[in-house]
Amino acid sequence: MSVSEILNGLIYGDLTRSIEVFCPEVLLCVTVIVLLLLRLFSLDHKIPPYVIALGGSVVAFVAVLLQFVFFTTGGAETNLGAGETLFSLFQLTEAGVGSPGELFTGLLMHDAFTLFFRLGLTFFLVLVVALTVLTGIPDNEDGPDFYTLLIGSTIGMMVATSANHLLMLFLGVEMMSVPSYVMVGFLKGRRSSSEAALKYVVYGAGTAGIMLYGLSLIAGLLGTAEFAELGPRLAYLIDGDGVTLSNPNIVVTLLGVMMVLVGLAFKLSLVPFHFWCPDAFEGAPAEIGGFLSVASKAAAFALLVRFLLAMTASGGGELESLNLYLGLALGVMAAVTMTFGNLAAYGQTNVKRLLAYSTIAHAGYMLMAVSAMLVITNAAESSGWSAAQVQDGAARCVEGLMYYLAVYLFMNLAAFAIVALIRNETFSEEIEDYNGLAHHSGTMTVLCVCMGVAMFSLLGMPPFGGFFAKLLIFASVWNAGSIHWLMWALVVIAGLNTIFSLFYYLRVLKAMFIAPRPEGVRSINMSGLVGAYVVVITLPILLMGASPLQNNLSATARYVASVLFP
Amino acid sequence: MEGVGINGYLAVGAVLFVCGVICMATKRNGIGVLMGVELVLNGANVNFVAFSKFGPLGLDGQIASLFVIVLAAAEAAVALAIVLNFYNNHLTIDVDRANELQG
Amino acid sequence: MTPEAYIQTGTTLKWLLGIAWLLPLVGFAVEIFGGYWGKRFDPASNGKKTKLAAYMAVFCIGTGFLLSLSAFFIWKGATDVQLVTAAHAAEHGESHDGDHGDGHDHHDGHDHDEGHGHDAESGHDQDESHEHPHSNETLPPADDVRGQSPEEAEDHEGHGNDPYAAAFSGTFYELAHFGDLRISIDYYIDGLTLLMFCMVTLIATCIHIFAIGYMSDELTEDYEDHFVHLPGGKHFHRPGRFYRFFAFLSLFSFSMLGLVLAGNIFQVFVFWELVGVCSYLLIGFYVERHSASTAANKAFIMNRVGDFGFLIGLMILWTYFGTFQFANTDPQAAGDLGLFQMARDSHGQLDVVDTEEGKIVHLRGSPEDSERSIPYWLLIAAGIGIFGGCIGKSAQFPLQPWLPDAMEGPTPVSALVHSATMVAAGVYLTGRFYPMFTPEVLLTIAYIGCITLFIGATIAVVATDIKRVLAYSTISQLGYMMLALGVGGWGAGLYHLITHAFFKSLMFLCSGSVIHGCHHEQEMTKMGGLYKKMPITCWTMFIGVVAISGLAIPVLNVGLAGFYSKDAIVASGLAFMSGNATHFLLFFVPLVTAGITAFYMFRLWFMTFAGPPKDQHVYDHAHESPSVMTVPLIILSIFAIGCAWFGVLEGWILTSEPTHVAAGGTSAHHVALTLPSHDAIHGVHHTAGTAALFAAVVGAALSAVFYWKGLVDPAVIKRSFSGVHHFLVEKWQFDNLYDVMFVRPVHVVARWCTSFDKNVLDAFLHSLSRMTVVASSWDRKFDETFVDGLVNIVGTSTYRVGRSLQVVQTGKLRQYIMFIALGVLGLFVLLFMFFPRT
Amino acid sequence: MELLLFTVFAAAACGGAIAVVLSQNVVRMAFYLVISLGSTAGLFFMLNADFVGATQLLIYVGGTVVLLIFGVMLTASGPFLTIKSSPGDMVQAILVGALFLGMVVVTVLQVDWDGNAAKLESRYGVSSLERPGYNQRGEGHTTRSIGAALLGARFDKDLGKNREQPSTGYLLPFEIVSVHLLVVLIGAAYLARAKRRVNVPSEF
Repeated sequence: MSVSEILNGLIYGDLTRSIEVFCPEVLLCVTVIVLLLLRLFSLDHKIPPYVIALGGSVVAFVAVLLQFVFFTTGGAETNLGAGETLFSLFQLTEAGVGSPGELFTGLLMHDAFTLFFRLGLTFFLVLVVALTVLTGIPDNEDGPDFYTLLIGSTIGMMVATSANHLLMLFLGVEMMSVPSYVMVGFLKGRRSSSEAALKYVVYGAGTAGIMLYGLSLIAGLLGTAEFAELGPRLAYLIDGDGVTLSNPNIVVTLLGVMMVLVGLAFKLSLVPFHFWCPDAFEGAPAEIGGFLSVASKAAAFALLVRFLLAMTASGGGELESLNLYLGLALGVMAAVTMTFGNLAAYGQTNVKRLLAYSTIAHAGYMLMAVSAMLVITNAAESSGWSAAQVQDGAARCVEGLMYYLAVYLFMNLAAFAIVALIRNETFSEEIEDYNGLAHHSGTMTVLCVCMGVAMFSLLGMPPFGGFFAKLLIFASVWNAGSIHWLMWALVVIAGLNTIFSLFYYLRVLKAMFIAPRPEGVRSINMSGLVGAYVVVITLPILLMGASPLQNNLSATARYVASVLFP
Repeated sequence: MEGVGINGYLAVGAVLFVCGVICMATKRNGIGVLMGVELVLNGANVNFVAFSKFGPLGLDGQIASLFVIVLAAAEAAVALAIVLNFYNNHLTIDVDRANELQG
Repeated sequence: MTPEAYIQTGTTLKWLLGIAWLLPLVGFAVEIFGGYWGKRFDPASNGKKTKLAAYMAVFCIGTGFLLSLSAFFIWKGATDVQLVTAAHAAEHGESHDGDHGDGHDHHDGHDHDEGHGHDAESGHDQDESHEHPHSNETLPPADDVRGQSPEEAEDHEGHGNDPYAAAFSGTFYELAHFGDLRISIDYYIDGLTLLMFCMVTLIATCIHIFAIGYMSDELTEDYEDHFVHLPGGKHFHRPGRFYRFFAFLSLFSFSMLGLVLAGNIFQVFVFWELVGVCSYLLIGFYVERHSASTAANKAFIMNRVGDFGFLIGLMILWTYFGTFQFANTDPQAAGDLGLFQMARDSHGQLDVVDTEEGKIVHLRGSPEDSERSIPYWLLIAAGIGIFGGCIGKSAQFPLQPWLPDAMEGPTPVSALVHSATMVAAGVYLTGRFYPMFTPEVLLTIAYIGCITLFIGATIAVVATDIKRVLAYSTISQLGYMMLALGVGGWGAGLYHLITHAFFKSLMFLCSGSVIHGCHHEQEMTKMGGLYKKMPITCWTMFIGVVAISGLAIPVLNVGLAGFYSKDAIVASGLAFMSGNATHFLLFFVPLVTAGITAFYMFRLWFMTFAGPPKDQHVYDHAHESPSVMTVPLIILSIFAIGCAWFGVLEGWILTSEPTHVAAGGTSAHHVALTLPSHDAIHGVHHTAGTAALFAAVVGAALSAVFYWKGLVDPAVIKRSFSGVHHFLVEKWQFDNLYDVMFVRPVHVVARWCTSFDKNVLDAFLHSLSRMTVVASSWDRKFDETFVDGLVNIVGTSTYRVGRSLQVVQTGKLRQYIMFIALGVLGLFVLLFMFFPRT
Repeated sequence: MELLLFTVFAAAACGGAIAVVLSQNVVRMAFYLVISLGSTAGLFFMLNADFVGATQLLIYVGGTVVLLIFGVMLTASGPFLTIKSSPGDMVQAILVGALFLGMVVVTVLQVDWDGNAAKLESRYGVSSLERPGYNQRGEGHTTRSIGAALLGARFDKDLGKNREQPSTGYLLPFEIVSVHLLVVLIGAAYLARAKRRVNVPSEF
């Protein structure tokens, strides 16, 4: 290639397409800058910062939504009257958004998997911004700072979910972590908040360092940092030597992968890398807890899936036992994580801390899907699964994970949002102060009922979305059991855990609904808007049990499978 | 050119890395902990640059280390701000005093 | 019936039952809102709340009953079913040319294909399919799959595991597709469904009406709960929960009807859980009472244990069958077979093949993948898994202890949920899912039922709480039903389900009336002589007691409802025993228990109503209940008397019987088993009936001797068999057993887990630091002996030990970081240990 | 000569790092850190990574460490200058550290890196740094290539090669890191500054 060829290819080919796809992130960056400019010119007293933040995130959400619609329908969306206009407004083209593939010369990946996560993240951003408007956690003065951090972190997550390069993996993790350290310490005048931030930042920095070292080993061993190259090169490198510990290349790969997993396990708060989680959640405002527990976990899961598949997808049978053992290791980790999370949640008196342990447990459930996925991709030769079965089984795992995350988004956000809203009224997050809240009339009752729905869904009760999510994951893991019995054991452990988790969720509900209202507590009146918001984020939990959304998810998962598991 | 092979550099990187981890785990002074972070990242950076010369990683390794330096700076800035905030609230820099949240 | 008529009938039934099903849900919603906000709109009621909620609930469920009844008649008219009782079938089987329509309303005179070689089968053949020309045209794929000539296929249209015209299935609303898995709200309507609908709605209506009276003291803003003692000798005060009660009751009705109407096993599971939740809420209705909330938890947890088996069954079914639907009868969707149709062929036989990997069962399916199969042992596992759910729900051994505790709920709840409907749902599901059960599973069911019925009856003999006696009796009777299903008496089991529902709910309501009349006194030892005070209750109760005891006029063989159904069960047991001599217990235990049943039921009646009053205080305050409570008693007692007369009920039930049951059969897969055919059962019917009647009479007579005439003092017997008595009073030690087996280990594990961090991790660090401190202080000691002398050293070193320990314990953040390093190391070591080395 | 230089720099880098760990005085720690990081920069120069080495000196030694020293100055009032870790902790940490180091070193040094590199290069092409042509050492070493790569063009890899897709350029991280820095600095500034107004806002 000549210089002009290179430059032409970059500017007219790659860059045009990339920016078209990257548009939502760019819009979010613009929102950040507008927020800061506003304060620079002292306009923030006239226009509240949340207006800008809300507007920017809604526009970004719409942009991703259009991309999603365009992508899934191939641009043939004509039912929506304004569809074509909107498509042309965002200049979506078949060659750009319409076709999956790499962006920015291979740094990012654009496909349905990524789009799904970006869609979820931007939607979640909108919901969180709306929540902060209702709870008023950043006042007008701190608004630009807060929303800058929130949006900055979201940009990082979106980059992370589309990462297709080891450097972008690290960059994405850093970009989503560092602003969240500040957000955890956002109530800067409070001791617990600053302590939580300190623990979070030191822990995060430590794991980031270890992850980076692992990345350097992998990149150095394989001589590349592109995801697409990792698996084939590894397979080429061990070429016939077999995946055993007598091969130093395998040992160093394992060390590298494990170190990267440490970094991701930190984000996912998997045992034994969960220590920060309860402390940080207790010290942070509940809104931030909700944001971190959902968004950063979703992004980290997307990264985990991508990274592991990149490491282990060889195209041949070389890396199968690597897959199997990594899958089993993750399975054990999942079992330990959910058991620990559920058991440790028992003795908690603080609702946020309880929910923190609950998120640890849920990370364990979701990790099961990843583990089963790895085990299944191993299956082709050793256990007589046909290629189609492998693809289908792995797709079910991914589908389960995606569905779980979609439901988890709403149920966890609902739980944290209600904690935050109640805190605004009662100034407490202790369970005992929740006694008899349901006996207040009006909005508070609505809040309590919604909390009930969220908790039952977290618990996995049948009519709610949480049940279907669990069912999908359990079924896919069960499916993997015919390859290795450990997966069956995993389902059993997960089932037992579901029973364990019954009690501590019900404890909160018991306080709310059954315990009598203490004497002399003033009646609480909240605005109807609060109730409406909570109902809006609770309704999807119910809908997730019965909506055509699953079809879309199925199709996405199937598509992802066809790309990720050829 | 017979001199130093890649292993020497990797050993230096490993020492820096482990010293960083130990530093983070032992220092009671918050700033000392942050210094540990810098050492850890630096150890990884030595690896990247060494691989860039001796392996097929090429320029990508060097560029990765550049980004790491920048990200480390950003992280250090935030961490320092948090440590100072901790100092303002607790009037000490001793991380052992961060023991109110537990259980 | 033409295809058009079929579709039309199906649609009519669907909407009738659908509305009957959804009405209580509407009622629930309205009542919930009415409960929270209703009182604001009624200022004139000076502290008393209105009974509006109750009327609403009664209206909903009553309308449901009328709708179900009309649906039943529409179904009967449209499908033109041929009623054949077991007796007639057998007659037919013997004579080979009986006109099996005689004596019944639908004598259609069809040709019954006598010479076909399936005599007993054709005897109960619903045979309406003969006039369905559409079956050939609209179901061609199904015919292909059957691989038989069209005539033959047509012959077997009318069976429970084939699309047949007496059943209607379809979809209300499709919820979602998860990959292959289709989750939808289906319906499956056949004779059994309709009978269950009528039974449930009728009983529920009666109980709703009864509850208006029973729960009337909840109609206040300030209800004092005498069973909750607060410190300071006061009682607990709370607002009355009249609305909440009826809301829960409506929700329960909705869930129960949904369970019955469900067209796929997954939907059954969902409603299964919903009735479980309702049961939980209703048992814990007096939540402030410690016993009530504990009982609710116990019920819930024990049910979850069973449901886990259910879930495993579901997963197996989904994996191998790819569908949850029971059976597909929709002519337009032919080819999409349901579970039953896939598992069994048109003769109702499993296609078991021996292969190298063990036995497998070939499944029928769409023609292009006719190779589908399921390992035989997995089919057994699925069956036992599903039955596990039934064990939990129907309080079968070993999960029975929750049901007596569930009596903590208000009595109407016990009558509706914990005797007539919800607990019977397990039996219903076992019956509904019958085609999927292999003989091994059936044997399990039979033995579980056998053990249960004996345990329940023996404990009931010593129980003194009136409701608990009834609860144990319920357990025992449910055991009867399970036993009947297990030994191949499909009709007998479900027959008993219906009759039992009537007389057991009747007796519960009577006991409720007694309790209400005696101001919440439940101990029978404090009652006696109440027949003067509450005559209606007394005599309706007597009807119930006679019905459950199975007494009858010996020669005429005319008795109350329980007589017929229990006879049928004992006959099934006898017939089964004659085929499988090793399983003789399955006949003798129920026979003996029939006597025990009569004994404890009459004991209950005598202790409560007959004899002199034992507690004058209670007696003085006792009064007959208002008519809103006695009228339901009378209605139910009419059904308890007559619902089984003329064999009509049994005939209707048998219209839904799966094909393979009637002919009986022998199987020798893992256990060799001969299931009795209809004529085999009928052949021993008379013997068994006589024996059972004899047992019952003996039991009743003994009871009269003990408790009425007082000829023998029960206390003497109690003393002389104190060991046995204690064992029975302690409910066969089940609670203690579970305590030792599960509760305590869980406590131990939980304690261990919570203290893991403290005792293991910290101890590890302690010892580590102690070691190092010892080393360093030794070094220092060596150094300082030269400088300062020994005295100083002791002080400083102890100080240092304490200080470094303290540092280890408080250094949380640094410990965290240390755990990262340790975690990486540990994971690496683990990988090294488990990864293949060569 | 190279060996000598390497020995000096490596010893300084490792010794500095170890000294950071062992030192109890935070000011001295900062000094040792500068030595360690500076020597690392020297190692980078020896690895022909002149631009990275310069960046290391400018940003790391000149920026980050100065930032840390500011932190030391702001907090190091008397008693906090030396907060000693207990010997028990140190021994324990050194034990764990030795294990960790052993794990990493044994794993990493076992690998036949040169053999791997040769194997990979035989299939995926020669490392660009060693390739004669555009990017010879005489031509300002790596700076020009890095500059182009940060704008997305990989002349060092693509020039004269027949590729369908351009090789990975780093335009996106280059730009997005700027956004990241902006966000992070806003956050740091937020934490560091005092509240401007007195009226107690909704802390809860």
